[in-house]
Amino acid sequence: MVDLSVRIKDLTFKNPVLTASGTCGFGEEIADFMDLSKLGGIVMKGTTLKPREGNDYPRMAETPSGMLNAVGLQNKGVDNFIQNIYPNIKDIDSQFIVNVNGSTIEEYVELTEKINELDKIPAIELNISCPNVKEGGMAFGVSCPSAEAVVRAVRKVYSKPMIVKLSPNVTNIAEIAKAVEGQGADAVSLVNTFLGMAVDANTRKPVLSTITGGLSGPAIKPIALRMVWQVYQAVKVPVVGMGGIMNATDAIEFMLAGASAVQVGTAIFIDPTIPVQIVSGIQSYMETHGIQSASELTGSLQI
Amino acid sequence: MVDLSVRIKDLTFKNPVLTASGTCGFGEEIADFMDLSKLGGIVMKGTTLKPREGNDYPRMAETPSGMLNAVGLQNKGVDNFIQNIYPNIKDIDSQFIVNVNGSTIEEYVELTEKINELDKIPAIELNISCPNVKEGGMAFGVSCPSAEAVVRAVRKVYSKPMIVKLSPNVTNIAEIAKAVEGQGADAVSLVNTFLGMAVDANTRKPVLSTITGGLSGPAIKPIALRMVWQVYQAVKVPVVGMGGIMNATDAIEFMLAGASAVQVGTAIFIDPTIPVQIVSGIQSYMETHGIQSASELTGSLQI
Amino acid sequence: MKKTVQELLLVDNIQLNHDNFKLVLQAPTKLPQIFPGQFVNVEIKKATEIFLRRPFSVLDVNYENNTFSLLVKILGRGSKVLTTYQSGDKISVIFPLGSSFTLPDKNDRVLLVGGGSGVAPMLFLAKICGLKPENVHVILGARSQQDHIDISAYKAFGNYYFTTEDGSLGEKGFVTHHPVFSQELSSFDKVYTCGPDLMMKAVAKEAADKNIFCEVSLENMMACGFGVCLCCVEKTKEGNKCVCTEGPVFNINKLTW
Amino acid sequence: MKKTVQELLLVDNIQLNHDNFKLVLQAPTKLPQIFPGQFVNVEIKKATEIFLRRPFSVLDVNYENNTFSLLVKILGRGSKVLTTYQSGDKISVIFPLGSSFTLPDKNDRVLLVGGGSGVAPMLFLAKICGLKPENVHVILGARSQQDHIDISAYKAFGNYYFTTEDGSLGEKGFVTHHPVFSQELSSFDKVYTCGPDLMMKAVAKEAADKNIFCEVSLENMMACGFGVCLCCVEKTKEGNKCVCTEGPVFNINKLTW
Ligand SMILES: Cc1cc2nc3c(=O)[nH]c(=O)nc-3n(C[C@H](O)[C@H](O)[C@H](O)COP(=O)(O)OP(=O)(O)OC[C@H]3O[C@@H](n4cnc5c(N)ncnc54)[C@H](O)[C@@H]3O)c2cc1C
Ligand SMILES: Cc1cc2nc3c(=O)[nH]c(=O)nc-3n(C[C@H](O)[C@H](O)[C@H](O)COP(=O)(O)OP(=O)(O)OC[C@H]3O[C@@H](n4cnc5c(N)ncnc54)[C@H](O)[C@@H]3O)c2cc1C
Ligand SMILES: Cc1cc2nc3c(=O)[nH]c(=O)nc-3n(C[C@H](O)[C@H](O)[C@H](O)COP(=O)(O)O)c2cc1C
Ligand SMILES: Cc1cc2nc3c(=O)[nH]c(=O)nc-3n(C[C@H](O)[C@H](O)[C@H](O)COP(=O)(O)O)c2cc1C
Ligand code: FES
Ligand code: FES
Repeated sequence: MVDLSVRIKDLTFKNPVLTASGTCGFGEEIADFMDLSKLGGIVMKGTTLKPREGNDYPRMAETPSGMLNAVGLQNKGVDNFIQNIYPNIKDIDSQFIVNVNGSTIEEYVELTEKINELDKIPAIELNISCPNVKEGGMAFGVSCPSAEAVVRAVRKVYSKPMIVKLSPNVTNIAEIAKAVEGQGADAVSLVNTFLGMAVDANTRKPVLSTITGGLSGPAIKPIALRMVWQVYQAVKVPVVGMGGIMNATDAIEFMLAGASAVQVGTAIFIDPTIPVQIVSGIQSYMETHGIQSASELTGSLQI
Repeated sequence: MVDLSVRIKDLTFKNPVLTASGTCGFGEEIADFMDLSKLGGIVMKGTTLKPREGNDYPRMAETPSGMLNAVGLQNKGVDNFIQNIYPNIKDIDSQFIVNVNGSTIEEYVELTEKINELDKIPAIELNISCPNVKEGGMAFGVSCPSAEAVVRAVRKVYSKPMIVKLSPNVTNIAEIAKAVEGQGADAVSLVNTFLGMAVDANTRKPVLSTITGGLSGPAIKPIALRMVWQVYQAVKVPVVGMGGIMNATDAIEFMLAGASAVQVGTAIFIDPTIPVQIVSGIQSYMETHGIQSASELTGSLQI
Repeated sequence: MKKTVQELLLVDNIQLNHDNFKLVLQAPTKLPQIFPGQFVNVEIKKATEIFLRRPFSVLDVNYENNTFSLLVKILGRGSKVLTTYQSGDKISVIFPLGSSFTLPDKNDRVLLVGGGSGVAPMLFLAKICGLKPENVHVILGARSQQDHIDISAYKAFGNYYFTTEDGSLGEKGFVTHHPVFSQELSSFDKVYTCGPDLMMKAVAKEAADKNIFCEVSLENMMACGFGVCLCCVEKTKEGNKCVCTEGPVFNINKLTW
Repeated sequence: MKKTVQELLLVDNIQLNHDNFKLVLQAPTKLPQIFPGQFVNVEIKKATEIFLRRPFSVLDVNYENNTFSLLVKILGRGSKVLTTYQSGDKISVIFPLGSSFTLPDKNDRVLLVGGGSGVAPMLFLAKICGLKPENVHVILGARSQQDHIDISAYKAFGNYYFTTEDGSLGEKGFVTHHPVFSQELSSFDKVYTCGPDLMMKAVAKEAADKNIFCEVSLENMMACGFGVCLCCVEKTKEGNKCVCTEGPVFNINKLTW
């Protein structure tokens, strides 16, 4: 039997396949399609301190091998999460990670403090890369000083594993990764969506209510893969890779390039059973290639 | 009859459709498929002062709705261009633009001086964004000071229209555009390819000999479109838009977002007649929508 | 009702008019119950450019054969390629999705108003609502006669009226120009509608004016269809709601129309 | 020879063995002359994930019907979907592309060595090279009997020998293990080969050792197929050459093998 488990700091995932924030709700929404306990982890929908209505419709545009979204962190706020969602998920045998968002550093901190109280939330993913909100979000993630400031502040109030989610909309993502590592990030996850745009030539208007949105899906995979590879070489903390992963081969590519674990996002919209298919696909790959432990895959690309 | 012509500085293109550098050779290679004089212009294969062998094979990887290339500016050098290619193209009724590359500022300048002598080359495209060369290339295009330095130096020796080709691998492309405009660029063209990577999970090796390569094709269209829109708002000089244009609708989207002209690149590999199809597609669109002059399309997106 | 992703067998693909096709899909195992208004999300693999699935309402179900059918109207690239699929092809489908229309009470008189591909759930509802045919009145609108489909298979379940914009079949004008609206609307207990937004808004306005129970089935741009992407929102009086899980059927009282 | 992009009609798709298909394509107008070694670049629209065209060598041409055929071996996603196309389908093809083998002189004795899908240009060359059949010797190699295709239609044009790695048909081993190589190689004026790189290298080495004229047809990863992308380079003694325009046929003297 091959060992699929991977670790981030002191946290063990039973396999390297997580679902990405904003693409799997709080897990419950995809439970019809699979046994959630088969997943390495579930990164839940981006959460904010206060409820957010998100952006106006239309929020979505299909693009070649991908899609743009402009959801804008619609969520009912952390208190609702604690009261109504946490009780349902806390006994499911997987790792449920909260994706933490804020418009200000204070909001990030206050939200994290509330999450810190929840025993069964083993880690947070600090999102400094949402391109779909007017304040905060990606603005924090595109310069080293602002990224450092958020991470430093949150680190002070949170001692469990903190994964910092990076924006790909930067000249040098490895620099940002090093900066957040320097402030105590236990891992980095990348990539969030690329800022993109869709135009309707017929109406001569933008397709999205917000004009620009976040590009995800296979279209971005080559860029995401390159970024994971660059960041892996730049930092010592584990890298969680994502961006267009549709099958086990894609997931393995990210691991070879340096990812310790992967997240599956947009693929879920195409087929919600893909994450568990990837788990078994990685297992067969390891068996075929005589690899004992999934962690051996990480960064094992032969240059 | 609608007026398809567009202008960049004092240079008139009979229509807004150009072929992109590195995807149409020197024009001759696609002359079997179309009458070159139907094109607004032809941006020829990236040229350097000295001949370059380019990178090792493999140089290409197919990706979802796109491809990576790592050609690395293979070309026979400017002297060969002047002796063997220029004589063949100089009487064709289209605008042949030289794509100028260098590893050092001196090389850019020296090359441009040679091109300046050629009466029938009405403009250059200054490429500060090639991701596939070890020296120069993209390195110049990802920071304002270095971009400014190249443009300033070349501007001194070249008074015909100079289009500066920008890299999308930056945090803020509008800033770079403003910087080169400040140094006298007559237009900016964008985007060059995105730095990406492909991995072969079976062999556990990178697919490309150079590990990373440049991503082009429809996959990048949403990001390119967003960048054109941002740059259009930031600068006064014309914007030449490109990135995944496959048909007239795509081209029109770029024009609505702010492009005065467009370039068609990777689409040529799929069907070399696409550029001329786009010319007639734009014409029908204008007729249907009652638009008299192609230049009215530029930036006419309704926000 | 548990949602599943399944490879279904296309057992029939019948062209109904110039741009409408009926696709009949068969499941390998027992179908769950599916109600009018619910939809399925279809993967279209045979086309280079399609990435996301495409949602289609269920037109009819046959539990004996484990088949259900869809009414597919050619709108863009995806629907076009889908109509070229042939019997024997396998198609991946996520189903059943969304909420259904509230079934009428035993003695209700109901008005069903369908336009475009919105005809599908209306015919399905007429068939299974369990009312006496004289209490089921269906108005179907289209641009012209050639855009209407043959509804003879549903004739027995109600009374059918047609409108066309050019007057080539039935009443000339939009559905709400049909005399049923001006003369009989108050006689109905419930109004159901599915079709283009403008049509549904017009119907909803008439029903609201007369204070009649009215449900509409919204169509909007969906990425997932099962509630995870939050792209398909409709602004309601209680804030943004997901059309794919909290709809597509909404009571007009909830909408901000 | 002018290159064109054309919508061709698939008039036949014949399965030859478990993973080889013969596709026959018809042009609406007169075909240009096409020679062995030349290839075409095929668009595969019926698959979500294929972006670039796929190159295939020409297997045969029929100028009367304006048809030519391709031998398609299933390798990955594109070739697989292509073999599911049906007669009546339209396929966009760019052709003719690349250089051809140097046709032999009237009295030459030639050895043609093909493996995998490289069999196609070899059979084409045997057929049209215009030599007496006794001067045309063809060795075809494959893993096992089931990987060989029926070549009876080409029997008349030469002498055929088979090798299989498992010995299930003809000589056991690789093509170069065939006795023709050890016993008769010097009797040939020209050697032509197309197939997997390793096979061609082995053949080229034998020919080079005996100083016999030898041409190989290279297959590599192409984006365009007509000389504009510069992705398909092969390192030659004169620097990087485009396989799609300066090849795919190369004299081994030019290669750095
Ligand atoms: C719940 C639901 C039920 C539906 N039921 C049916 C049905 O029973 N029969 C049927 O034929 N169609 C139905 N539709 C609509 C169907 O999903 C679209 O026609 C289809 O997705 C179009 O795909 P396409 O690739 O052909 O068009 P595309 O090429 O993707 O789009 C063509 C044009 O139509 C617009 N468009 C596409 N889909 C939608 C949409 N959902 N809402 C608004 N504008 C859109 C696009 O913006 C574009 O301008 C339903 C949609 C929903 C959400
Ligand atoms: C000039 C030329 C002539 C050819 N003639 C024929 C022919 O007559 N019959 C035939 O069946 N095939 C021929 N081929 C090969 C054919 O083009 C490939 O088999 C096909 O492109 C594979 O596409 P796919 O989508 O099925 O495979 P993919 O899914 O794209 O690839 C599957 C695997 O094969 C590798 N691969 C794919 N194409 C090539 C290639 N061209 N060179 C090296 N590795 C490759 C990929 O890297 C990948 O690992 C020819 C190729 C060239 C360049
Ligand atoms: C509809 C949608 C909503 C998303 N919401 C969030 C979010 O709330 N927080 C976050 O960190 N990332 C969010 N993302 C980004 C994804 O988690 C992921 O980083 C990105 O989509 C790239 O991966 P993919 O290509 O596999 O989807 C969202 C993505 C999509 C498509
Ligand atoms: C094979 C290939 C070679 C290229 N070579 C050059 C080049 O020499 N100079 C340059 O400025 N851009 C070069 N490019 C970039 C294109 O000109 C264009 O900017 C990019 O491909 C995006 O447009 P597209 O998606 O339409 O191809 C090359 C692109 C490709 C695919
Ligand atoms: S379509 Fe994804 S939530 Fe409704
Ligand atoms: S494949 Fe493009 S140059 Fe040969």
